[in-house]
Amino acid sequence: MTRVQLEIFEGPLDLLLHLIKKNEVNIADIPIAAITEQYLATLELMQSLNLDVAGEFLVMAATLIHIKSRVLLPPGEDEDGEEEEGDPREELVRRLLEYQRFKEAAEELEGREILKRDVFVRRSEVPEDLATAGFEGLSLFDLISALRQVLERFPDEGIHEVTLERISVREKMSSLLDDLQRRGKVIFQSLFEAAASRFEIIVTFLAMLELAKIRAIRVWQEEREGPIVIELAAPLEDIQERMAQEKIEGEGDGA
Amino acid sequence: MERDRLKSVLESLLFACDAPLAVHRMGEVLEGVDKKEIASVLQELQAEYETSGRGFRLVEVAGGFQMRTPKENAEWVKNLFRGRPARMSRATLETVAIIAYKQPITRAEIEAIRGVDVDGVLSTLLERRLVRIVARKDVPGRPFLYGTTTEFLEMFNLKDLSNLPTLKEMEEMTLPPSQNQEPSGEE
Amino acid sequence: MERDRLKSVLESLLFACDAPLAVHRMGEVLEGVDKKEIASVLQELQAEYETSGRGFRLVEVAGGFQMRTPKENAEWVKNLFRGRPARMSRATLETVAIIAYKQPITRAEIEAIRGVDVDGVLSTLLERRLVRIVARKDVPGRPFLYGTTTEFLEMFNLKDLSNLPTLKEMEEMTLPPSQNQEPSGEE
Repeated sequence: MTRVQLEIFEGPLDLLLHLIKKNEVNIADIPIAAITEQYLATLELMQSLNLDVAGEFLVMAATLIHIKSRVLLPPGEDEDGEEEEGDPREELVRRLLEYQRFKEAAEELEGREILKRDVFVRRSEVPEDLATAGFEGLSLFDLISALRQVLERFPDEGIHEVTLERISVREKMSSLLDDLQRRGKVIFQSLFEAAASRFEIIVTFLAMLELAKIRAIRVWQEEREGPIVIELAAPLEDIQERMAQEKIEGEGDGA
Repeated sequence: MERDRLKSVLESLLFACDAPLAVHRMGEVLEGVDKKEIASVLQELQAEYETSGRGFRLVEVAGGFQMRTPKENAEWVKNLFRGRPARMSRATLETVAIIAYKQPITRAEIEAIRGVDVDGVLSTLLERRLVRIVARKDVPGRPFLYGTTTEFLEMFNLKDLSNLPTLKEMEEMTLPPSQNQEPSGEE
Repeated sequence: MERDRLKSVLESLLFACDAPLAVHRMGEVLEGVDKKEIASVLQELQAEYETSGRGFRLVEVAGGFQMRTPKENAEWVKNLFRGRPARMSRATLETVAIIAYKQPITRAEIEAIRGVDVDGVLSTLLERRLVRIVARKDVPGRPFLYGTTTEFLEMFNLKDLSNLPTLKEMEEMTLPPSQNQEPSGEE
């Protein structure tokens, strides 16, 4: 079969595996020069066909060229003249083998009897008046997509909120820290008492999430139904340093 | 198509379809098969289920045929459903999501966000202990403020509230594939 | 309960329930009936459906038993539902395979294995409920950890996760040796 056909590659590793297979060579012993050349040629072909060549393909091209240059050097020396141990292809080989395992696992999964493709079940609804045992298991994803839908129904408010957050999450973080420094432990709910609007509640909430994320605060409950308590998790100076390094949610990425 | 094969296929169709299936629809699906033959196989199935005391019957109803459990097994089937959890309605899910993110929050505030009243939904949530009253708000009328419970955390597999996705994570997870080149270099 | 009666009732339960039904759940519904007897009736039904070429089979999947149409009738049932085959892209399959074998796993870890970003794929998987967020990883940034769901087991006809095909060892996977001229660093 000599049909000319450009396969859709799932990524640079997929393309490399394809080339290795086509050349009938061993993954563990890749002829790096030849494979690099074919890899680059394929990228060129993809580009000439106006296919979107993702950044990962270009990163891999650079990696291949680098490995090639090292393989060509006499053993025991790399371009900096430093002692370098092992085969320069080793890391790439490891990644290829790992990717190949999952590619094969995916193929095996696809070969199984797949629901709604090969086999079908009966759909049935539980009569509502009979269902009494609480709610069916839900995922976090269900929860947040529900919230997103609410926000989308109110586009104006959504935009407003986002703008506001960006302005003041960091400010709010600082004022929360001051508060905690002064008061020691604080009940979670009380953080919202002073909020003048629901926008401020969101900002406060986000600021708290940020602080928890950089481990500036500890959040816990003393008993199951008890209040949620918050306190500083580190000296204030350390936290301020961490904050200076941390990129804050939605800030400064120009998006 | 051989009769045995036809019987098996028809049985699959009747089984997979929860609504009554009209004979002409079966005819469409099995193009080329005579409707009379379909009807005769249906009769055969009907008799077979009846006499061999199967856990389902083939009933002619609402212009089509439908498999149903027999009346004498109704008690057990009801038992099965009785203990089963219900699917949370959209309204309930939205409301609990709003409470989770904006707690403590009053009913009026929830309604302002959802644009509809949440009376029934809120009492369901309180009943199922996913939401509780945490305080009263210091404004005229002193309305209740609602917040989520430990049961809420359990239900959504969260260690604590700080484990809720941030708005940004939420966007990443629910938006159609975007073109942003996120560095994938954590850990 | 007589065995014939038990058989009919169990068949009704299996027929009425769309999710896989665990033996212990059947035991609950049929209080007083020995689980061993339930299991033996299930085996009988399983064999019966198989040998008599019925339009459904009894399959052990996702921790329970479920009635499903046999593969050889897939074409016709698909016709009934008028197309829209639930095709999964390779990207989706690869990603769900990685999650299944390496769970709990973060998005960055999945991306490291696949070599490409999995943004859109992950939300598709979450939406189809094949994958869920199980926790957050205790590293900077506290990324989500993903795992597979019961729906995943159902979709791929797996009894449980230990039922996944064994992953090949990396050493077994090298392709046939070649006569390449490159300097070889190992063996």
